[in-house]
Amino acid sequence: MTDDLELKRDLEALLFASGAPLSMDAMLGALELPGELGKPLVETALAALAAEYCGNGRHGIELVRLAGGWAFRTDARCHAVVSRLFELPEDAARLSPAALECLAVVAYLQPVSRPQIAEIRGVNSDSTVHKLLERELITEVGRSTAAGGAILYGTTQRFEAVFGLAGLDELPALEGFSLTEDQKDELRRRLGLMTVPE
Amino acid sequence: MTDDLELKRDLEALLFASGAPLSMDAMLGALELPGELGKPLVETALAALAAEYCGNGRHGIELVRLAGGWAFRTDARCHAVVSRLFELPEDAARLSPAALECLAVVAYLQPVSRPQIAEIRGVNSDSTVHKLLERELITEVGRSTAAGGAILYGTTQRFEAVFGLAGLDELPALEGFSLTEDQKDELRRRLGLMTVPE
Amino acid sequence: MRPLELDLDVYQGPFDLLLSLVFREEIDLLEVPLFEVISAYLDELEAKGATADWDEMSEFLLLMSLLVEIKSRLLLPGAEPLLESELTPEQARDQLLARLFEYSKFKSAAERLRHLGLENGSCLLRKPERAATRKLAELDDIAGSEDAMKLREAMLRVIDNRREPDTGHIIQTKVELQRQLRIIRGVLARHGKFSFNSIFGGEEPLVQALSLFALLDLLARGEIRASQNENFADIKVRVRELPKAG
Repeated sequence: MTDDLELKRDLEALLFASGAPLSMDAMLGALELPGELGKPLVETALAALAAEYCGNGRHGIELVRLAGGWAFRTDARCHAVVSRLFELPEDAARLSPAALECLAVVAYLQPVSRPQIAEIRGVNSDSTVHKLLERELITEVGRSTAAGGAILYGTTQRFEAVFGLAGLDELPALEGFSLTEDQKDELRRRLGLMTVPE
Repeated sequence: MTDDLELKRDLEALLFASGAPLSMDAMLGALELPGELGKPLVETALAALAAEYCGNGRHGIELVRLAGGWAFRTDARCHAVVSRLFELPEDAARLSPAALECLAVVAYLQPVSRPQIAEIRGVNSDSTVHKLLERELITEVGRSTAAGGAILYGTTQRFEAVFGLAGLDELPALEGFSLTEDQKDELRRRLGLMTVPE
Repeated sequence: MRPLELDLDVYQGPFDLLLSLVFREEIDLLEVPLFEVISAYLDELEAKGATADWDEMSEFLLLMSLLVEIKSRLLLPGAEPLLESELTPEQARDQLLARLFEYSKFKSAAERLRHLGLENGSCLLRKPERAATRKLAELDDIAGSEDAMKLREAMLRVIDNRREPDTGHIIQTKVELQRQLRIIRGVLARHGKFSFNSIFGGEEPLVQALSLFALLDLLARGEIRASQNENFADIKVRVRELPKAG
């Protein structure tokens, strides 16, 4: 048995046992490998594992980058069968449109305070923020140095796991969601704001 | 994709998702296969899976018959690595601003309950309290006689050691002098924590 | 006029409802029958019974007042702002549009998040075999690793941040005619004269209006003289010298 195979085997066991996404640091710690030396080795082994469990339908599980780490999860093709025995996570489906909107504001603007969220949404968002905190999708990340030290919020790793993101840089660019010029003109016209009063 | 491969894939997903051994009946149910027809099919697919994950050291997990069912489990060769995964090292990270705030409230105002901490900080502090308990910087010190017997928290000897204090009376004074019991009461009153005597 | 259906399932908040009204219902604001929107909403509330959500109701109220304001600006195209500090109609319009444009990005992003979440929701992570337990470091290793002064700073920060809830957005105007009369008499007793804007220029419109009533009252009693060069110009107020008796 070569060292490479052994490392791959150990990683497979770790990822299986952990369930939740495993960070590189957690893996290096369990393997007792020093960071500088171990990281490239682990990365190579992970790449080999990921090639094997690549979600091409040959396996019932796939290895994915998730929430700043790596995790095995069931292949989406097995969704129906798996859901008959186990409860699939419904976090995203259970969130109200208002909660999702609030979450989007936090995700893109973090760190962000409650008044800032309310400003964007045009509505008091305190109870929505509270619900997201309870579901551990957002968390406190500090206090603003200005403006009365308002509490600042950011998203959690759980948020990334629930929405299948490898990291925050995987969020689709916000600018891509801008209204088109036509839509903007339409909005101006419908609000009766095209004609400037004398 | 043949039916055989699909069945094997579905079984792999089911067995991966299940923490406990899966019985034949449970598998047949999830696959929506009738028993007489399905059982031989499933047994063939399980045999193929078991041959793949046979515990020869190529994989980190093996498929075994266990407690009247089938289950994936980590290979015994990976035992040491896996157990280290579940022994987290002391969190080397410094205390977060939220944790420090929470700890300060407990340190200066102990004994204090979770709702009181939340009230003072203006934000739900449950997860922060939980982390401080885990790090044994605070501990339960009793129950409030009023208000539904909420659990009261105080700091630990570990807390004193970490902050280099010989005792609680060495906490830095808040307003230029050390807090006497009267001053502490005054602070509690100002923070709205004083329970009105009957 | 087209009947307006208010689908409260999609109702989220002022900007959201405003956008839905404008885009989904394909209406111009001038044609929005606000009365029908309100009755539809009330019907919906009644149907919901006791489960009505106070947050939602106040949001609705806020939006309706926003719509009434915009609509009245549209209906009175020549209206000038009452106070210099108030936004011009153009500025108000641009500001509202800018906020709506900004908001709509997050609304679409939320929709994308929902899709990402649903896709991801068809995959299952395994439950961890057991909960990881944190081994606590030896006390000797971490003794004195934190500075107690940081606790003090944190505590002072908490105390400092503990203020009354900010109700700045609620305009609280306490104004009475008698009080305005007293204020005007007081100023005149000390200075003999004043200009309206110098004393009341920075006040809420309601305060200004009552102060003006007070002036009219004092004029009628013959206590003051007032002059104004042109309409809407500042008003100069002086004590009226009473003819000496005898």
